[in-house]
Amino acid sequence: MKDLFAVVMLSGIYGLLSASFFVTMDAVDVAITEAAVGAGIATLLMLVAVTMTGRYEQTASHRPVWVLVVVLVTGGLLLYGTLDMPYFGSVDAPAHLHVAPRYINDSMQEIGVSNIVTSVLASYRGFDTLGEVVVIFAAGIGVLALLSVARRPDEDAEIDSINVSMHEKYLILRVVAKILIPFILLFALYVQFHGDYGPGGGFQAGVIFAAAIILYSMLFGMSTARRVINQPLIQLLSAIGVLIYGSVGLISLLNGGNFLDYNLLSGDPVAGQHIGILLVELGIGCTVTSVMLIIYFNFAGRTEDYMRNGRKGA
Amino acid sequence: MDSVIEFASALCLLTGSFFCLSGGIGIIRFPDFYTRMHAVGVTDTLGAGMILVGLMLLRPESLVLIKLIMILLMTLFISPTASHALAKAALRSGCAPLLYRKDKE
Amino acid sequence: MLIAATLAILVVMALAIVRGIIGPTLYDRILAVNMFGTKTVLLISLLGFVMGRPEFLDIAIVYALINFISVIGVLHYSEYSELKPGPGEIERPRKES
Amino acid sequence: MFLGLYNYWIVVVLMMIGFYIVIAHGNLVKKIVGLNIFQTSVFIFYISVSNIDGGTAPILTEGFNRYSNPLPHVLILTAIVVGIATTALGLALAMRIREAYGSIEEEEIQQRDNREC
Repeated sequence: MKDLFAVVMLSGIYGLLSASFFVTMDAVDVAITEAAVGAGIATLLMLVAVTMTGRYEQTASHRPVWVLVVVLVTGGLLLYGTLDMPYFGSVDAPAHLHVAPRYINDSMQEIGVSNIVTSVLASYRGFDTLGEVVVIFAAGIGVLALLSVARRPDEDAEIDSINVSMHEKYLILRVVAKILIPFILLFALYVQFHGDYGPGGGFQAGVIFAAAIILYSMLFGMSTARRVINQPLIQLLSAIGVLIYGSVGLISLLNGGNFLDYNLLSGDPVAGQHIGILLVELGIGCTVTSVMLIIYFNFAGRTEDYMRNGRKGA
Repeated sequence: MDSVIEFASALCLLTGSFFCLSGGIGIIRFPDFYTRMHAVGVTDTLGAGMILVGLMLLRPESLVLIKLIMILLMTLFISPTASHALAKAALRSGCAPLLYRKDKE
Repeated sequence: MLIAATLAILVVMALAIVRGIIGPTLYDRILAVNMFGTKTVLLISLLGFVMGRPEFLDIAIVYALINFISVIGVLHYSEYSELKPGPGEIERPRKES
Repeated sequence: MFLGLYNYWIVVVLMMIGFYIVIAHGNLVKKIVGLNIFQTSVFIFYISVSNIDGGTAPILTEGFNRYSNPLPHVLILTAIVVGIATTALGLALAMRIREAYGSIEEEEIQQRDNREC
């Protein structure tokens, strides 16, 4: 397919499809993440990129046969490798025999959280997750470094004129969005704090929260959104999220335990775990929200400038 | 009493699936974009509504019921709005309906 | 009955994918994505009941919301400037200046 | 006999589709889409490994005593979010390349580089 727009649309469908697959595989937490990320944000970002870089792919002048050969050989070898793998769904596969039973059996006593995924994510493997959060933070910084433009603050008159022209175009959408956006924000908070008992947690909530603000900025114009959501504040928040996470670890270190050992945060180990998980998820939520917003605002801001300048030039 | 509710929910599910299927056939068979959108837009709302009502009848518990009602409300909000936005965008981009094109010729 | 409804939804999803692949204009594809999204919401609600754990309807709610946002986003960006497709949508590679 | 392995076959097929797109297509955005497909195949691999016959989602409730393995879920959950962040970084790079070179086709970029040297 040469039309990249169509490619992006189909990849959106692919995201939806893989998320329903995750539901059938009992991975509800993963499904909720993929729903928010794969179907929503990824499609949007790709669209922005396609808008910027041109819609049509040029025909490749040659389709080398060796590519197909390499792919087929690798695929064949991988297929050969799967013959030794345990059968799909088998109970005694090696993956299920080592740490997993411990997580499943002991997490209720040790952590007191019914969603095992959350307890593994935030507590047993908290250090891993810290690493992931730092990676996300670093990616946000990278996008900022690549795409940020120094811009003068937009003048009121300009914003008003954009606003009026958009008002006419998006009237019905705006009314519906005004009803929906508070609801989405509320729902994001629910996902954030209900993560201990149902599917959800900081990562998912962060993405949903960001999605609500992205909806706002699409319907009310980038300049208005930039005024509502202060850019330096977001950049600060993304750092603060990592900081919260790290300092929870440091506090437990100061209390005489290991790094990220929440048992010592309170007199009662289970209560300590609760506090620790809550704080850590809060940190994750902050970072993910603000990094997603940084990414989107820089992508969209760049595109907007490009379009404006292009029109002036033409 | 239970069997009545069960029957009602089965009926709702069946009609819902029927509407969804007819929408699916419509999106394939209809000749141009606007008619396809009509097929989808109309059946989506009704079919989804019927299926959700059928599910509600199956599990009249508090939390599940509330979530289903929320999904239903959102479908009722979102589906027509999305159709409206889509039609408007298509019309704006100069994609004329088939009948209009025929009239002109 | 749940199984029957699930199967019906799966068939409809397959039809939507077909439209997404062949759809001549851009808007057909967006329509297919939109329809696919609604059907996914239904599928997930149904699957929750089929698997006997209907507590996971949160995912369906997230879907409904995100689907709306992505459709609006797609429309927003498809309206941007030069990318408008012509009626009939001639598929030919275009030299970028 | 080998039918119990079909999940791995699906993963391998998807992975190879992604791999093919990454190698064979010159357009940078399309390469990123290919990478995404590759990435999702890995997700599907992990999730299908974690599934257990008769198991249910790893959220403890009364009445269930066999849960699927929560560890791969955790790994993939974070991987998805990290994946979108890195994808965004890649797209940002593509946009910058487009601004600098006026094209995101691999060969044109190569030609321009050669001319400038």
